[in-house]
Amino acid sequence: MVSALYILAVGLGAAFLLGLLRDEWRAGAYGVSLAALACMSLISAGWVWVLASGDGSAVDITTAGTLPPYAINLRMGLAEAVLTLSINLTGLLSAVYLRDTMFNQGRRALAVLLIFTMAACGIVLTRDLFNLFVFFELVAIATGGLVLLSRDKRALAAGFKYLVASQVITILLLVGIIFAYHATGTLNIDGMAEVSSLVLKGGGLAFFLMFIAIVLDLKPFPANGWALDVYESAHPAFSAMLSAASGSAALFAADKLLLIGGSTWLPLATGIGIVGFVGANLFALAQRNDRRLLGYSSVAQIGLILAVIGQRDLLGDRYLFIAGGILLAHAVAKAGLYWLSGLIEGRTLTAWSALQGHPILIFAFASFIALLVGLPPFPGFYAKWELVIALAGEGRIALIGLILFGALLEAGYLFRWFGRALKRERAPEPVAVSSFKRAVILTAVAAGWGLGLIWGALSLNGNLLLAVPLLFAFGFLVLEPLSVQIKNSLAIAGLVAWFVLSLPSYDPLQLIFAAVMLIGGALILLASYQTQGRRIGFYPSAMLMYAGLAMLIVAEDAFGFFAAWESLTIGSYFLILRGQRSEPHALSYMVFSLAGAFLILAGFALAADGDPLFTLAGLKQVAAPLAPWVFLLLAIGFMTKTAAVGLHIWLPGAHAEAETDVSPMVSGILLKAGLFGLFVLFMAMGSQQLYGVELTHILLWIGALSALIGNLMAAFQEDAKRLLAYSSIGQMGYALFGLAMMNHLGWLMALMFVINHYIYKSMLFLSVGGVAKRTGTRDMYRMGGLITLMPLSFIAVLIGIIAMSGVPPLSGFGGRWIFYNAILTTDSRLPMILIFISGPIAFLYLFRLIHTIFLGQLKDEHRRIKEAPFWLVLPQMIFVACLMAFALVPGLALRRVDAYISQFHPEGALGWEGLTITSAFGYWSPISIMIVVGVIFASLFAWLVFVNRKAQKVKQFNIVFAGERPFRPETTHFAWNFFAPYRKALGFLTEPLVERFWAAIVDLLHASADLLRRLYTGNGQTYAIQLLAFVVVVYLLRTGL
Amino acid sequence: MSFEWIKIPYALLTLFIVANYGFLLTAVMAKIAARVGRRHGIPVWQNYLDLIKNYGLRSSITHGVMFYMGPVFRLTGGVGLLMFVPTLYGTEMFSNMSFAGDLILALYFVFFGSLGMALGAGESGHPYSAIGVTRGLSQVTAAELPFALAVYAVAVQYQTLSVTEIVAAQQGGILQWTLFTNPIAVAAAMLSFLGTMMRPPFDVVLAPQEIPIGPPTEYHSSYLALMQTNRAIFPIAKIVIYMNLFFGGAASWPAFFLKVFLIYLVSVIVGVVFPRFRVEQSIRWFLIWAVPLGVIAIMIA
Amino acid sequence: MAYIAMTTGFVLILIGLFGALTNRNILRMIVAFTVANTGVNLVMVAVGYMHGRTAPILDEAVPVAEAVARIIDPVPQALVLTAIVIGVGVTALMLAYVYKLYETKRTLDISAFKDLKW
Amino acid sequence: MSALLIEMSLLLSVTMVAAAILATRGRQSLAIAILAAGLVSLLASVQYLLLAAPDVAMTEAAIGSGLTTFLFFFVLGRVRGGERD
Amino acid sequence: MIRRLFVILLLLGLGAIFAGLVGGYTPNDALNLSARYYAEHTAQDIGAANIVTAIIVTFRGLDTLGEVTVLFLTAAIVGLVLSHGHREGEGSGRELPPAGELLTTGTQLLVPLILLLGVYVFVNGHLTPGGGFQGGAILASAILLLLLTDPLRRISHGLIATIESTAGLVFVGIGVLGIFFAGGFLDNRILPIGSLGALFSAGAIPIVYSFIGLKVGAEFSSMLANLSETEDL
Repeated sequence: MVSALYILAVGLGAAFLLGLLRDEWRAGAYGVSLAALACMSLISAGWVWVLASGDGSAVDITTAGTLPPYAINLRMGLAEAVLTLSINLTGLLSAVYLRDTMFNQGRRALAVLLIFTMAACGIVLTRDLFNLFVFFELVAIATGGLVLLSRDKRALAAGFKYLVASQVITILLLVGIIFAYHATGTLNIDGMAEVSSLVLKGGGLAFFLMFIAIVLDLKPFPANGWALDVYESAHPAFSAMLSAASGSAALFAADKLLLIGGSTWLPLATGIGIVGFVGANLFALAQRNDRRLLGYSSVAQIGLILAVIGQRDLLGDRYLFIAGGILLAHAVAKAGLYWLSGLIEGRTLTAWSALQGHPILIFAFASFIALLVGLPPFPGFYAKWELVIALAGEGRIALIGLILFGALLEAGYLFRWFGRALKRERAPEPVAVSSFKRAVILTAVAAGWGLGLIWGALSLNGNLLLAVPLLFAFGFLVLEPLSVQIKNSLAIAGLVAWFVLSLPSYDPLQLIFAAVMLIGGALILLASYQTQGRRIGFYPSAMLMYAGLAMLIVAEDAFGFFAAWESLTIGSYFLILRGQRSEPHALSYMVFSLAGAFLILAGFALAADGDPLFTLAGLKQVAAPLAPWVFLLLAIGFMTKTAAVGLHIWLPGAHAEAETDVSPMVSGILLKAGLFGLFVLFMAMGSQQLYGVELTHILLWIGALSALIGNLMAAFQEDAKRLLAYSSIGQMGYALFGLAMMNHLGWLMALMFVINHYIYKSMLFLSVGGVAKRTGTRDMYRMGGLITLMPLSFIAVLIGIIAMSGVPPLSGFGGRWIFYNAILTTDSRLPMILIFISGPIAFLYLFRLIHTIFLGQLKDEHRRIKEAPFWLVLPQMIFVACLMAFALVPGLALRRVDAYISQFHPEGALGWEGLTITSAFGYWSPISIMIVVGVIFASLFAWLVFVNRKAQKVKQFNIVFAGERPFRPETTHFAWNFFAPYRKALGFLTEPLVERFWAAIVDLLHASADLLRRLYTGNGQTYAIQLLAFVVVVYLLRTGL
Repeated sequence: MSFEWIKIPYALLTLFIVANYGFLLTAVMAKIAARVGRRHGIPVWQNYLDLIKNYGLRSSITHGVMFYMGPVFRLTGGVGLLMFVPTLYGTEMFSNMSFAGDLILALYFVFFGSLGMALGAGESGHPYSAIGVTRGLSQVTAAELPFALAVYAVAVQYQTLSVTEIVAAQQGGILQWTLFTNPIAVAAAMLSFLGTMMRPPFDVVLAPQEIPIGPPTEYHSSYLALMQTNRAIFPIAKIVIYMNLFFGGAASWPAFFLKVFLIYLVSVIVGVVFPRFRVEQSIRWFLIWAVPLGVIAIMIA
Repeated sequence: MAYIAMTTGFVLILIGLFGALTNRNILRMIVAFTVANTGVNLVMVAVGYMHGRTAPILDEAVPVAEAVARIIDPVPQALVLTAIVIGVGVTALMLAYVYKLYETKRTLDISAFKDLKW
Repeated sequence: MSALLIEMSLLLSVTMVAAAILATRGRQSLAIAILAAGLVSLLASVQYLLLAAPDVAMTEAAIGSGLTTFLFFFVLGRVRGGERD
Repeated sequence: MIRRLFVILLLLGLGAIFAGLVGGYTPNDALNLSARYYAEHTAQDIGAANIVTAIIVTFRGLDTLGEVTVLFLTAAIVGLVLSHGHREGEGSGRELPPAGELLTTGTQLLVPLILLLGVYVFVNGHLTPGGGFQGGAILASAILLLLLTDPLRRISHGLIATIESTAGLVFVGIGVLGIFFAGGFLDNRILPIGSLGALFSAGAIPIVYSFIGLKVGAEFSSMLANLSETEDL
């Protein structure tokens, strides 16, 4: 491989060569620059190849024919090669992107760009302190020039502020360097590291100055107003370079410098980094300007990596994997987002709605955000996993907490932005059409996915991108041009095939969940046949969710479980976001889900004790002081998915606003993922005590409260889908309650709920969805009398509500029966009472559902409505059949599970003799009940038909109405505020306290962000003062005042 | 316990006895209430007259399928409830179809009729029906709650969900009755009982004295006849449960008649003393007075 | 003597920074920064100074053989050379900025350039 | 020799600090400030000579005090009126 | 006022750090590791009498390359900044009083001399104090003189650009030659070292330093010219 020096030589040579070209030869100059950048990239790529395929040991390059430390030397190791490659590629792509600007500005700008790239590489390569300083100066000065590529007039001021700041930094750095030199007699970083005690003598002031100067170059929060102004006003292509290239380079410099500082200085790096990560993300919450937001995000990400650098000592040989994963993901994503912002005319976040109608760009946008947040299958995900595990292994819990909190904030504003871009009214300005720019962006997307692949391969855990379900889901990205019919068939076939293939390996519990999630998913997908066109984005998202679910069920190690969990979260987020007005709800879903996922991550990390390959079975071995905390974290994490009360506020909107066929997916299927998690947790860890409190007892309470509040809220909804959504909260409360009872029947009941809730909730969502589709509204009081027009939907709802309310003879009763038997064995009576209370309330909202939609007076505007589309009705009818079958022979599904549960709870198994199911307390014979009820019903019906054989069907308004004949349906359909008396009596329970609580937290965060960011006054001098203040404060903190 | 064909004629016999007893009993109760109010009241055979009259009506209209099904549901609920609970303790003859399920079945089957009724009434499209339904559902859900709690307390007390076993445990003297062994549960259940009997002060659902208002508003002729039949059977069926759970059950028909009469009388007496509650008032009343009793019953059980 | 120069250098840095952080006129800020830069250079040279030795140039006065004992540390000088040149580069750049900034707002008050903030 | 050198050095230092204060205080006209800064630079180059750094001294004199000052004046000449701010 | 007080406080803090540095400083009695190496090896390895020059051009040649690049960059950016939004081609139509006779004549006399001095300084950089940077600055002062006497004079940007670029390329080129013909990038021993103290000695150092001088001179001239060609605001 050619010497790494050529990276610098080519860059410089080309820059000088540009001066020889005539001003008019724009294309020539541009060509030379591109060629040089390509050449530099190639050299780096070659080195990456050589070092990655060889033993990876770094190569030293000496200059002046003299060995270090007497002459400057460079080093090309794997990290250096990768970083320079990323820097050079960023430079190259930005140059391509800047084509028009560069033609306009001429060769001087090109030369500056070349030197910027070269110098950033130099920072990475050099092993000499002063040489490092020179390259830093080059980068700073080149920044001062490249800022001006922007058309934004304000860039000038920003550039000046930047220069002022860099002046201060220079002063500190030089003073530090010279004293460090004086102490050690060398300028070579490695040489200094060898005698680091000399540098650190006397408080390490010299090192402090050098270190703080490099840190300041990282634009640390909060001393970074100057950098933010540059990010905001510079040309996006340059901001991309500033964030990706010079940020990476400076980080690497910090890393090198810490070789000198040794382990005593690492905590300081972590401290500064983590403050930056959390602080900048917090401030970003209040941002309206896209590029400034990205600037904050850059600051945050760099802070995170600095924090990781500070943890270098404990990460060991995984350090490069972790820091590199986050760094490269950040670089690609940030560059990509800045490049993308160049296509957008407006500068508000909402202006990105111009992307609507450009699915490829939206895909790019989504990929970049996923890269930044660290979602699977991107490098940040693997890195985050190993990082958190390693940190937890050393007991650095507070750091984990801060990292995850910051990441959550970041995900919050990024996904909020994404939601706005997708759902807000499309901005009038079109997206710029430039094939060059798009090619650059797509290259970044490809790079991001490529990194995902590589990091997966390097990961200690499996490569997610090679997991068949995920591959299958991502395959739909390629199939997007096909019509919906083909894709739907493929999706269904895929789900069924995967189920069949995996069938032999499932244990009974997994089988039930797999049947509900995969076969159930396929069943719901039948409804998707009714959509037309291509339905861009639906199938990748849906299949991603299903892939996550499929992987979740069979996951054996914590990593696989967590990866599956995140995958299904992302997939479902995109699915939910597709709804018409679902933007805020999808966001809250995402935030809650990610928060939950982070808790799960933290829980696993605590349990894993530093082992990234931790298996789920290992949860059993977690010892006492830690176990309850692990239990608590995991349980809360899972409960965000089951929408337990307190964590439920995302659910109603998300489920209600989703598309017709999405609602049953996210309600009928997705919620079960949380239950599955709880199952896994309880099976592994059993019951845990914290400060003498039985944790399952608390879950019991939460389940009961969820049941009560969910049901009560549902009774007061006017929106049919919201009603069903709240009902899900209640139903999941039951299931949680059952699980938390920690006995045989409780678990059986929870499983019964898994099946039942899937069937009837999917069915109800489909039929209500069909009705909403036909009537154009979801407000129940606007409907009425649809029974004659939509009889099949009516039947589905009727069967659904009978089953759901637990009224015999349908399957819901089985659940109730098991439940009553189960609670007879537990001692926690108070929460049980709540469950009792919530039981009848379910009856209220269910009745309301059927009454106000299908009964009562038909509205004038609905007289011509037809039955719901065939493909919506078909699955409903299948569900009806399933319900009937399950009602008659519940043993079919439950018997094996009953036996399976016996290994965890041997007592309390049911007896399955003949037609009667017996428990220790009672008995239940589903078929007998069905027959008795059926016979009575049939006889009476026959009798009534007989005596009423001549009954005359009357017109709609032919009722006894105080002597009047009403002629308007509105006056006679009593449907709005249906349970007003109930509200009067119990309304206080439905005060949206939880919603207010979370809203208050969000407001608090936003308000503080909005207030605190006024720190950035815009005055360059103030920024410089803040810079110095940062130095002094850090110094004081360091010395302990 | 399992099915034998002989159970069918036995069950029909039970049904016959209970229905007739129900017709007479409701009339007697109405008369008692009237007398307390210094009115003359109806004759005891009034129910039979009404029944004949309703079946005799020739005008017969329908508002649709569910309208048709409403009374069927209603009566199925009443008859089914009767069938799923053994009427007389210790006799194979009058234990009906109780092999199909236990107390839980009975508890939930109570709702079957209400649901069907509400559906049928809804189909009629009459606003007053809907108003009646909302009131009825609101009140019933609140009223059933203390009962459910009490039932659970009893089930815990006897460690079984089988009605027969619960009755069996109460044999051997009046002091063995749940009434005395678990008075709080019984108190809660009896308060609940007041609410579900659709008598004053909890009769705003039907509002029988005003212009027709309530779920059956639109029903007439044979529909109404079915519902009237149910109005005779359903209370008895419910009282049977109360009797079995709290008052030692009945081993013979005389004991049965007496106990059912007395239990029924409780609601009538309360009804003539108190004025009518609005629905939200009754909900609050149940929550404030009856539910806590039920809670206490469970906690000490 | 090294102490004197060094202290002077540090004082110059502080004076320069004080001027840069308190003068609102951009041009004055730059002037102040050049003073601070001079201070830095002075500090650097002072750090390399060794009492009683001569400049690191080999000539008749300092033969090669005695160099080790006679000359002072040449490295800081080389560094300062570089630093000076870089300093003037940055200064020139900032001056060009000043010109353009003045062109946009007709003022040199730093607090006038606050369009970007928060 | 060293005593003399030290005295010279001290004198230089005092003068430099005085000139630096002159250069950075906002009272004087900008032209004077620039000249004062140039003076600081020039005195520094003398100081360098005393510190046995002739190369640095030359550079400082040529670039630091010479060129820089001229650059300042070029710009100052262009932004008349800016001085008031 | 509060701001001023705050700044003073901050600077006191910084001053404390500096004081710590001064307090912890002990002058070396003997040359440290690197310096000793330079003192011992420069003469025979590099062949330059001026050790500072040897360090600048060879041992730390990469720094110097960067340094030259800084100037190049600055010059380019100054050009860029000043042309930013600048209306091309509109010469300033200002009329200035002609410079005095004395200055004009003096200039004509002095410029060649100054140029010669500059060349001397950088050609002898490896022997005596001074070198490319100083010499370059001297060259630029000749241009400055020209600009002062005739403010409207347009310096040939093309020539300056050619000089600076060629010089830069040569610098890089010589550096690369070092990889092939000597021990590494910027190794001066691609040419014979010669005898210490001679003009043609120290390998490529004189050549490199000369080009540095040319380049520095060109950069400064370019900056000066660019600044002088701005219009009054």
